[in-house]
Amino acid sequence: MKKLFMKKNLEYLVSLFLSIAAALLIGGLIMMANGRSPIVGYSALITGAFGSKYNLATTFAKTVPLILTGLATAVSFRSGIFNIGGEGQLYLGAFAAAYVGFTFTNLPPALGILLAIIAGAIVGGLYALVPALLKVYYQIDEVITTIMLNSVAVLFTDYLVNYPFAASQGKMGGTDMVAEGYRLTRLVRLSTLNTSIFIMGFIALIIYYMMQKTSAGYNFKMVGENATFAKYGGINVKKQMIVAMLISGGLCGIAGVFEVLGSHYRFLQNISPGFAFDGMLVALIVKNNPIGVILMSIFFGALKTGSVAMENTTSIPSELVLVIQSIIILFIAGETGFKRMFKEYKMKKNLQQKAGEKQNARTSI
Amino acid sequence: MLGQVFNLTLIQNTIRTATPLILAALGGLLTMHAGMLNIGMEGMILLGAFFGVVGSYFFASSFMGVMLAVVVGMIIGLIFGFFVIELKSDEFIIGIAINIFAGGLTIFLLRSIFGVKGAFSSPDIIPLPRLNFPFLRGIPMLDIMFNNHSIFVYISWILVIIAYLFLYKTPYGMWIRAAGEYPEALETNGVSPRKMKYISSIACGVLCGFAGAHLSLGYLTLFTENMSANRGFIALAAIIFGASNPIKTFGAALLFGFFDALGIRLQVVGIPSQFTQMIPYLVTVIALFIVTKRHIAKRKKTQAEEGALQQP
Amino acid sequence: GCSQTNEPVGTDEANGEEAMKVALVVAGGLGDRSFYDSSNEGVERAKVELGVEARVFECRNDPSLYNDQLVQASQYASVVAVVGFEFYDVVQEIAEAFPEVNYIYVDNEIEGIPNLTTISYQENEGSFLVGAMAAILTQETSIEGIQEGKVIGMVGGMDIPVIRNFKAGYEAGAAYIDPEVKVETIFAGDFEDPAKGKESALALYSRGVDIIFQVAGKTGEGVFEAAAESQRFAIGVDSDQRYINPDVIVASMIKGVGLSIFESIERIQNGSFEAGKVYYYGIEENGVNLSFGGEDMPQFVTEEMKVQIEEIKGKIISGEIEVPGGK
Amino acid sequence: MVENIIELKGITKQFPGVLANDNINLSIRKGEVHAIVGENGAGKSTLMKILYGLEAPTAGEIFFEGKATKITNPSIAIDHGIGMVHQHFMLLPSLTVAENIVLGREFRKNKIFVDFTKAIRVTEELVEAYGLKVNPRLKVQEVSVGIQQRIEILKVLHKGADILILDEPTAVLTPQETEELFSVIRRLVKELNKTVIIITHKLQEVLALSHRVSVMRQGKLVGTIDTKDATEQILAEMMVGREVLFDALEKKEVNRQKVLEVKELKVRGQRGLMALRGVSFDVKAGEILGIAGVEGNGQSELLEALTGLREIEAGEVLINEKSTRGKNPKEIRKLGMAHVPEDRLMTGLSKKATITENMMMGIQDKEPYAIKGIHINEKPIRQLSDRLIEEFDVRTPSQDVLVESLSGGNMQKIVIAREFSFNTPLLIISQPTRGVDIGAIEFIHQQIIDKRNEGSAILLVSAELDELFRLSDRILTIYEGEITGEFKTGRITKKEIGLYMTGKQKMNQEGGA
Ligand SMILES: Nc1ncnc2c1ncn2[C@@H]1O[C@H](COP(=O)(O)OP(=O)(O)OP(=O)(O)O)[C@@H](O)[C@H]1O
Ligand SMILES: Nc1ncnc2c1ncn2[C@@H]1O[C@H](COP(=O)(O)OP(=O)(O)OP(=O)(O)O)[C@@H](O)[C@H]1O
Ligand SMILES: [Mg+2]
Ligand SMILES: [Mg+2]
Repeated sequence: MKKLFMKKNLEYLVSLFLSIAAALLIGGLIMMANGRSPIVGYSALITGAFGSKYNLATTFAKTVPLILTGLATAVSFRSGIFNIGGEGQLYLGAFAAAYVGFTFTNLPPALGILLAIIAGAIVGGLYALVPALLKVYYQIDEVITTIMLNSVAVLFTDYLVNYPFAASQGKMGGTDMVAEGYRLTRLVRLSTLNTSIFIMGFIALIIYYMMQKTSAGYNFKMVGENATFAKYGGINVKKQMIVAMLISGGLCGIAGVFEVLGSHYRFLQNISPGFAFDGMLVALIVKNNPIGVILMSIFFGALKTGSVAMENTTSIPSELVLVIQSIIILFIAGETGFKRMFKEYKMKKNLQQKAGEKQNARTSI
Repeated sequence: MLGQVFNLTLIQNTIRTATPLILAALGGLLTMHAGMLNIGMEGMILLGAFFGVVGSYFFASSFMGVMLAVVVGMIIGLIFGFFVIELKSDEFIIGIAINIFAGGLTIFLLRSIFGVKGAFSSPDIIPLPRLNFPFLRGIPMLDIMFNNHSIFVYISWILVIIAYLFLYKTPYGMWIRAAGEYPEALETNGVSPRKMKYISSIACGVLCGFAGAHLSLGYLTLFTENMSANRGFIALAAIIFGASNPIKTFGAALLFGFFDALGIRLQVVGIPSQFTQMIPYLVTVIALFIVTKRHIAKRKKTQAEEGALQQP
Repeated sequence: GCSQTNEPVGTDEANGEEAMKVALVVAGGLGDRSFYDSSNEGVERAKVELGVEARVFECRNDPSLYNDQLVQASQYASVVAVVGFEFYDVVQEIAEAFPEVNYIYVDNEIEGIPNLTTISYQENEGSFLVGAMAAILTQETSIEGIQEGKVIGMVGGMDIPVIRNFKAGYEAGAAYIDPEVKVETIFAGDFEDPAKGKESALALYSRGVDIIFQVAGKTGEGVFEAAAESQRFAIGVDSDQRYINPDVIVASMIKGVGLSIFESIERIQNGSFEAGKVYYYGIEENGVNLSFGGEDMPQFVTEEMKVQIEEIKGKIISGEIEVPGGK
Repeated sequence: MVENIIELKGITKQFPGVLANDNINLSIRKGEVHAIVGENGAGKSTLMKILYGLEAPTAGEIFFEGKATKITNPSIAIDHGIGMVHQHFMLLPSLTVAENIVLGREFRKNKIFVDFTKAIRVTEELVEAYGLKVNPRLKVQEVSVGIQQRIEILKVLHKGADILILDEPTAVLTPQETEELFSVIRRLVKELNKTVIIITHKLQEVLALSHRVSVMRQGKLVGTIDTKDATEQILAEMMVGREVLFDALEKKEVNRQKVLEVKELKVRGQRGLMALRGVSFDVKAGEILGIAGVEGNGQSELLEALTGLREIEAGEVLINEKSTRGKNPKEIRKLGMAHVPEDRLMTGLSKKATITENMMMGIQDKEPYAIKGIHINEKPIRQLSDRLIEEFDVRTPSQDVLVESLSGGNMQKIVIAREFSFNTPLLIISQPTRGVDIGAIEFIHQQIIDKRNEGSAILLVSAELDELFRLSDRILTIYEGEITGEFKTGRITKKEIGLYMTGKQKMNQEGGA
C-alpha cells in the first residue's frame, strides 16, 4: 500500500518534471528565435532565484502570501465553495492590521502583532462570510459575488487611504506606518524575508493538520466531493461551507496582515499584485493538496524572483518571461492529460503487439 | 441635480460600454453551455484588440484587422479546447495561463512589430466604420441612441438574437447544450460532444476576437497594454448573472454598462470616485440577491397554491 | 552573485576609467508615453552625452518588487534614479544600506539621508498654468469647437495625492483667470484603461466642457480620442504629447523629469552635486512648464495668450501668486 | 442456415488495470432475442459499448452482416441500424421528451431550425405504433423512471434501429412495466423482425424472453446456449462458477417493541406537490416491513422524510419514542437509525473518495476512530475498513481504491457494510439489490435477515416484489402518497398486490393485518 502510494507520487513528480522541462524547452526556443541564449537566460533565472543567501531569501519571501492564499483556496475549493474573493479579503485584512498598528501603538509588541493578525483574520473572514451566506441560503453563485466584492474591497480601501486614513507624511496612497514594535524582524540583510514566514509555517502546519488529519478536514472533503452524500451521512453541509469560507477568508486576511507587518509597515493602495489569484493558481495546479501548495508556491516564488533577475541581467524582456511562464503553467496543467494520452497509446500498442503475436502463432500452426 | 446625471448621453454611454462585454459574453456563454467556464476571455479580448490593430495597420483595412483578430481568437480557442477537452486540464488554470500569455505576448509583439512600449496609436490604423440611419435623424432621442455607433454595436445586437436562435432553435445549439449537460447522452445519440465543445470554444475565441477588435478599432483607434482592463471577467459575471441565456446576459451587460456610465456621471455631482466606481459591482451583488429572493418567494407561493389545490 | 557587496561600484568610480553606471528604477513600466518614459529619456540622454552605462529596473506596479528591484539596482549602479511616489519607504531603507550609492529620488520629499537626494516637482504650479490657459481658451468662442459656457475639465487616473495636487493647481489657475469658469473632474479609477478614459471624457464633453486636461497615463489616450471624436480639445501631461494628435491636443504640461535626472547625473559626474537635499523643481527651476509642440503643428494658443501665461509664471516665481497644494 | 447479423471476433478490451473483455467471440442471429448474463463487472456493458462504438476495442473485429466493420463512434452504429439503451439513462433532463427522442436526428425547418412541432408529431406516432405511452411535451426531469425507460426505447426506434441493445432495462421497472416492455420486445422481434440483445441479472426474464443466452465471467465468454436448454441453476452456475441457492431464509421470532412509529405524515415532493398525504405505520424490533409500490408514489419522499433529508410538512415520526421533529440527519442517526439509500451514487457514496473514506462516514468524529472527536485515528479505521471489506466480500485490490472504479454491485456492498456496521435498532433500506448480480443478491438478503434476527427493525422499500415477498414479515402497499393496503407475507399473491399498488383496490388501514 505504502509502496503504491510512493510509486504514484514518484510518477507524478517525474511527469511534472517532464512537463516543466518541456515548457522550458519551448521557452528556450522562443529565446533563441529572439536571438537570445537560453543557457544565459536560464542560468540567470536559476542564480536569480537560488544563487545566494539574499536571492534565496527573496524567493522565500515571495512564498509567504502565495502559501497563505493557496491554502485559503485549497480549503474553500475542497469544500465545494469557490472563494475567488481572496484578493478583497486580503486587502481588508491588510488594512485592519495597519489600523491596529497605527492606532494601538503602545501595546507590548507580541500582543500588538497578535492583535493585528487576529483583526486581519476576522475582517477577512467576515468579508468572506457575505458570499458564503448568499451561497448557502440563497444559492447565489459565489464565483460572481466574490469577484464583484474584490473590486468593492479594493475601492473601499482606496478611499480609506486617500481620505480618512491618509498618510500624514510623503505623497503616497497609504496609511501611516505601524508602530515600530509591531514590525516583523527581517531575517536576511536587504531582503524583505521576515519572521512572518515562521508564523506562516505554523499556520500552514495547522491547516495541513486540519485538512489531512482531522474529522473536520474529512467533513470538508466530503462536502466538496458530494454534498448530498455528506448530508445523508450526517454532516451539516451549510455549516461546513460557511466555516470553510471563514477560514479561507481569514487566511487571505492574514496574508494581507503579513504584507503590512512584514514588508511595507503600512497599508498601501494596491498592496497586492494579485497574490490571491496566484495562490489560487497554485492550489488548482496541485489539486488543493496542502503539501503541494507549499511546494508549488516555492516553485512559483523562485520563478518570479528568477525571472525578474533574468530580465535585469540578460536583457530578455519581462514580457517574454511572462510568455514562458504561461507556457509552463499550461504544461503543468496538461500534465495528467499528456500522461494519460501517452499511457493509452502505449497500452494499445502493447496489446496490438500481443494480438499480432497470437495471430502469427496461430497461422504458423 | 438628477438632470445632470440622467440624460440621453447616459444611454449612449451605456451602449458603448456594454458592447465589448456583450460580444465577449456571447462567446463565453457558448462555452458555458458546453460545460466549460472560460476565464481566458480576458486574454482573448486583449489578443483580439492587438491583432485587430496589426491587421488594420498593415493591410490598411479595418476588415482585415477584424479577420486577423478572429483568426487569432480561433487559434486560442482551439488551444483552450485542446487542453480542456483532450487533456481534461482544469479550465481555470488554462484560462489564467491564456491571460498571462496574452499579456506577455502583446507587449512583446508591440515592441517587436511597432517598436514602442505601452501604447500604439497611428493615423494609419483604420477604424471600423460607423453607421448612421438617416431616417432616425429627425427623432432626436432615437438619433442620439441609435445613430453614429461603431458597426460592432449593431452587430452585437444582431448576434444576441442569432445566439439565442442558435442555442435554442437549431440542432447545433441543442447539441452544444447537451454536450455541457450530459455529454455521454449526446454521444450515444451519435453526435460527438467533443466536437461540440471544440465548436463552442472556437466560437468563443471568435467572439472575443470581435470584442477585442471592437475595442481597439471601433471604440478606440489604438492599442495599449492590458487595454482589456478586466472586461473578460465582467463579461463572465454577466454570463453568470444572465444564467447563460443570451437575452438575459445581454441585459446584464447593459445593466453593467449603465451603472458604469452612471458612476462616471455621479462623480461630477461630488461623490468620491471610489464609491461611484463601486456601483456596478455592488449593484450586481444586490441585484442577484433581490432577484433570487423574489424567485424563492414566488416558488414558495406557487407551491402553497398548488398544495392547496391538491388537498382533497 | 549579487549579494556580495558592491565594491565593484566603488572601484569603478575610483578608476574613473570605466563608465559610471546608472540605474533607473520605476514603479510602473516604461511605455506610458509620459512620466516614466520621460525619466528614461533623461537616462538615455546621459548615456549619449555623458557616456554612462545604464539599465532600467521596472516594478510593473507590483509592491512586492519595490524592495527587490531597488536592491538589484543598488548592486548594479553607483547612481540610482528612483521614480515613483510609491518608493517613499523603501528608498529610505535601501539608501541607508548602500551608503556609497547616490540616490536621486523623484516625486517625493525626504530630508536627512546624506546619499538620498529628492526631486519634488511642483506639479501644482504647472497645472496652475494649464488651468489658466484652459480658462482663457474656453472663452475664445472664435475657435471652432469652443462653446459658449465656461466649463473646463480634467480626467485623472486615480484619486491619489499626486493627481489631487494636479487638480488643486488646475482649479486655482482657472479661478485666477475667471472665477466663473467651472472645473469638472472625473477620476477614471485606472491608469491603463483608455476606453474608460474615453468614456469619462465623452461624459465631460457632453456636459459642455471645451477642453480636458488628462492626468491619467494610458487612460489618457482615450481622452485624446474622445477629443478628436467630439471635436473638442485636450491637454497632455508629463511629456510633450502634442504629437499624438496635434489637432486636438493644444498643449502639454511637461514635468522635467528627464531633464532633472540628466542634470543630477551630470552634477554627480562633475562633482558639483549636493547630495542629501530636496530639490524643488517648480516653474522657476524649469521643472514644470507648458509646451506647445513643434512649429509645424497648428497653434491654438496664440502668442497673446502665451504672453499672458508668461506673466503668470513670473508672478508665481515672485511669489505674488500662491499656488495651493505642493510643498 | 440462420443468418448471423453480427459477429464479434476476438474482442479484447483492456482498461488500466482491468481486462474487461478477454478475446470474446460471439454471434448474434437476425431476429433473435439474445440475452447476456454475468456477474457485476463481468464485462457485459463494455462489450456492448464496443459494439455501439462508445469504446474502442484494444483488439478484435466486428462483422456486420458478414462484413468486417469498424464502428468507431455511435454515429456509425446508428447508421448500421444498431441502437442501444444504456444501463444508466442517457436522457437530457432539461429537454422535452420529444426533443430527447429526436436528438441527433432532428427534423429541420428551413434547413436550419429544429422542427419542434414535427418532433412532437413523430413522437406521438411512435407512441401510437409501439404502444409505449409518453407525453412528448413534458421535460424529462418531470417524468418517472419507468417513463424514462420508454423514452429510451422510443429514442432507439426513432433512429430506425433493427438491432436493439438493452443494457439492464428492467432494473428500475415495476413488474407491470417489465411485462409491458417484454410484450413490446416480442412484437418487435416477431412482427418487425428486429434483433434484440438484452443484458439482465434476472434469470426468470432470460428464460421468459430470450432465444439464446450468453454467459460472461470475468471478462471471458463462458458460453452460449439455447434458452430452451437452460434453467436458472445452470445459468447461475455458469455465471458464478458455483451453485446459487435461494433457500428459504430462516426467520427467528424476536421481541416486538415498536421502534419506528410514523403518524399522519405529510411531505411535499420535488416540485412542491404533496407526495405523502398522511401516512401512518410502525415497525417493530425483529420485523421487516416492506413497502410495495410503483416507483414515484411517494416511497422516495417517505424515506427522505424519515431520515431527515426532506422537510416534514405535517405529522410526526418517532424513533424509539423520540420525535425526529426539527432534527437533521445526524441527529436522527443518533436516535438509532441507519439508511441504505435508493441512489447509491448520488446519496450513498462519494465516488471520488476511497473505499475507506466512504466506510468512515458517520464515525469520523467518534472514539476510537477520532481521538477526542478531532484527530483521525487511522489504525482502527483501516482495520474496520479491511474487516468490512472481507465480511461483505467487496471485490477490490485494496481499501485505498477510489469507489468510482468499482462495479455497481461492489459499490452497493460498501453502502450496506457501512450502514449495517452501525448496529442500529432501526434500518431503513431502499432497493438493496438494484443492479446487483445474483451471487451478491443472495448475500445481501442473508445480511438483511441476520439483522432482523438480531432484533433490528427494518423498513424495506424495493421495486422487486420477489425481494419483498422473500424478506418482509409484513407488506404495505403505497399509491399516490397513501397507504392502500397492509398484508402479512404469505397471505397474498403478487398479482393481487398489484391491484393495491396501482390503486385499483384499497382497504381501510384498520382492516389490514
Ligand atoms: N471506463 C473504464 N475505465 C476503467 N475500467 C472500466 C471502465 N469501464 C469498465 N471498467 C471495468 O471493466 C470491467 C467490466 O465492466 P462492465 O461495465 O463491462 O461490467 P458489467 O458486466 O456491465 O457489470 P454490471 O453488471 O455491474 O453492469 C469492470 O471491472 C469495470 O470496473
Ligand atoms: N474510470 C473508471 N475506472 C474503473 N472503473 C470504472 C471507471 N468508470 C466506471 N467504472 C466501472 O465500470 C463499470 C461500468 O461503468 P460505466 O459507467 O461504464 O457503466 P455501465 O453500467 O457498465 O455501462 P452502461 O451504462 O453503458 O451500461 C461500473 O461498475 C463502474 O464502477
Ligand atoms: Mg466655452
Ligand atoms: Mg453494466
